[in-house]
Amino acid sequence: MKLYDKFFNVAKRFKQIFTSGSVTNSEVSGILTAELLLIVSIILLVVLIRHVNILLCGVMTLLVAIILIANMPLIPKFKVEQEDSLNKMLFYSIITLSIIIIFIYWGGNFV
Amino acid sequence: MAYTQLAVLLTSGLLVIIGLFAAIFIDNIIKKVIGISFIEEGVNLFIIAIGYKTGGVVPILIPGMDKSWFATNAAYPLPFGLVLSSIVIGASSLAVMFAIVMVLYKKYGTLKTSVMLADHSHGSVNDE
Amino acid sequence: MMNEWIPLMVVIPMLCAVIVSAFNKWSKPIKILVVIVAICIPIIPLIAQYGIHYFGGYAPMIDTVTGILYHPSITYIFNILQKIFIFVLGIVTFLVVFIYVNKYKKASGQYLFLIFMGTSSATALLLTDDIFNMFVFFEILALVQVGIVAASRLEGNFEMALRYLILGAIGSPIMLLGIGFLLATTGSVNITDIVSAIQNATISVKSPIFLMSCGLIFFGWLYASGLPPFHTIKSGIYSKAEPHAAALLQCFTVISMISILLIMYRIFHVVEFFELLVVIFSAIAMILGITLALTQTDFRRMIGFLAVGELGFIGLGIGLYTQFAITAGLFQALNEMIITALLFLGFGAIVYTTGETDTRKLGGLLQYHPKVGLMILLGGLAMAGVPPLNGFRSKLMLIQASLSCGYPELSLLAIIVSIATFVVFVKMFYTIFLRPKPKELEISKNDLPRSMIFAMGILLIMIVVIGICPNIVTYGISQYVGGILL
Amino acid sequence: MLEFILMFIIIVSAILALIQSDLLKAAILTGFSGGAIAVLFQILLAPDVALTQAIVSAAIVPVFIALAVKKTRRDDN
Repeated sequence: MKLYDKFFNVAKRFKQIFTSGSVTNSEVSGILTAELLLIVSIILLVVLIRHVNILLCGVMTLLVAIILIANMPLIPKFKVEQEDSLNKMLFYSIITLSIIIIFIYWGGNFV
Repeated sequence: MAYTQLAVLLTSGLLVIIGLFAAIFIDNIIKKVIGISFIEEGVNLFIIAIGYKTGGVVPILIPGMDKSWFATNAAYPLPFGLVLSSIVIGASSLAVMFAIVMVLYKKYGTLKTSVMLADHSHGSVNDE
Repeated sequence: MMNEWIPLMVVIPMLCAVIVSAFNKWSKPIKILVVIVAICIPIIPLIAQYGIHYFGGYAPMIDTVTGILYHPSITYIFNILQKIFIFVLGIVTFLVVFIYVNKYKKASGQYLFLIFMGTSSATALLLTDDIFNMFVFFEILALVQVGIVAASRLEGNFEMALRYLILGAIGSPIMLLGIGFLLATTGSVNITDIVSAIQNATISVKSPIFLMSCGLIFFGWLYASGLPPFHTIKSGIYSKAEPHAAALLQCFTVISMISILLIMYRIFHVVEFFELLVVIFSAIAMILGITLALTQTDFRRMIGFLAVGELGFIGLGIGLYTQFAITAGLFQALNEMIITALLFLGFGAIVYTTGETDTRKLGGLLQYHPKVGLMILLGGLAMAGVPPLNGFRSKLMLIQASLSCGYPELSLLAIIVSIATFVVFVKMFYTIFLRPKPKELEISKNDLPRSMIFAMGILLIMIVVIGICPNIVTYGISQYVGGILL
Repeated sequence: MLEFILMFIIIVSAILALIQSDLLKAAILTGFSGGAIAVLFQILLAPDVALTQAIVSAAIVPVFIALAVKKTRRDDN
């Protein structure tokens, strides 16, 4: 029952952090859907690794699934990173720039 | 003076890096904008350096010049045209930025980015 | 042969913008002029012939030594893809201008200047075959978007505009740096010349400078199209613009996304992993956009994130790089422009009547505005991909394309994200229209302007017509893709 | 030799502008950097760009900054 409780704590945690009013049914359903969608879609993205190596894909999928489910109320943690603050946006954009450059530079040279 | 082009390229790279550093790590919004102007200037300098030719001449054809000599010795003029429009665009976006900064200063009374441009959405919900 | 209609598509809105801002005082003549020009904008691409325009009349010339064709002037290419997209952009511009003129007694010349300047530069982005020209209009478009956001009188609009401007002031010099690298390797800014230089192997595909320019221009494209990491700011500027302007802003975003992406494809598809990069970023945009849309309480922000998520579908289709997949992606882009414009206008009507954007404080609006409710419902169903509306057609094509490319994961992802879109939409519709009206909610203005209903009706007709016979669009796009890109 | 001195001025005044606590001084130093770039453009065989750069970067941009500083505050916090 621990996992089940964890799952339904998502909405409670979300409410504590972000809102002050009462939490309605539709909001809870939205947050739960978001949680499930995030887990499922990230795992689906990881499955794309099978085009590189099937064994690696299996290991990675299991690993990512375990990590995601163990940290279950993902949405509060996730939403803190997606704020409207300029500093966070700048940080992520520069990180992305460096990842792209590294990826294309090395990837283009070594294949 | 064969190292001129290389040195200019290095300078432009340094300017871009200084500007990026300022834009990311300095909290004061006006200095952030100054840093952004350095990025733009660095990129302009880089593009001008592409067109440079060691020992070349200015790409303006003066009457009486030998055309084939001119074609081999003149600098490449296309980047110069690009930089002209790029300078003007950069200056205009800088002007817009300062205008908005002045408006926002009236509202917040500070130039700190971490106050001015932080996420205000939760605060407004709690205040109501 | 020269084709004089092609520059007119860019020049007419730009000229109108300048005139309108110069003669700001005379409100009435400006309104008439603006409506006439707005009617002209969608008509010109319909009557213009396909062709190429060389500015200044400098036709391409052949180098007698090497035998390579050079384009000395800025070149605009007008083909069926450009025709379709400029037409739809023109329709949306017309509707937005029409709503604006009806809504406000005194027309603001500066605001209309921004709208027309944006339309003009989006058109130029579609037409241009010159990478620096693309950059200039991309910058103008960014400034125009900032101006439109700053001109709205919503709470927090200046903060959002400044954030967008600062991020843009980092993104666009980086893109210019990429263009500079490309110029350094090829010595040209004309895309056709660059592509032929790559095909003739005069520049090495694996040279670090070329790869670097690919990465830098890709980053600029991410900024222009609002894919991650720029998804929060993009949805932010949608939510801080006035609703009818937001409808236009998302059109600009979609157009700059597809036009820059097609240009990048023509140049960089030889780079390893380029397609993979596009697909990965699109998939992340889909996931993040829909996930964040599910957790929002402000419905404008919700639509903003939904629009970003839909952008991911476009990138997914184009990233798979087969003729069918690119057709599907471009078709999805067209549908998204229409559907999201409808949704923004519809929710603009709700803001107009209630002055409230928080879904927790809304409810029971169906009995007050059944027409708006019905149109929003149909628009949302189209966005989620319900047959026979147009979103269904393009999403079906996308799923088929990813299956036939050997990526069933991506088609699964597309289906799941479509379902989540449907959930967002049902949730929003329930909280705004169906559940009992909260006592505190006041409906201040009960009569909606006719122009809003009219605009939504026209967009709805387009949705249904494209949904019933998609061939009018897809056939032409497929021909274009087969002829130009592959 | 002049170009190397100019490059040195560009970099040093850019760094100095960013570590200045008085924003008005920062504006002047930005103008220094922009003017040096303009002269460098002249050396790099682009006289037309140098003219534009001299006007925009050495005069207009510092004036913008100074105006913004005058309307807001002069110290760095």
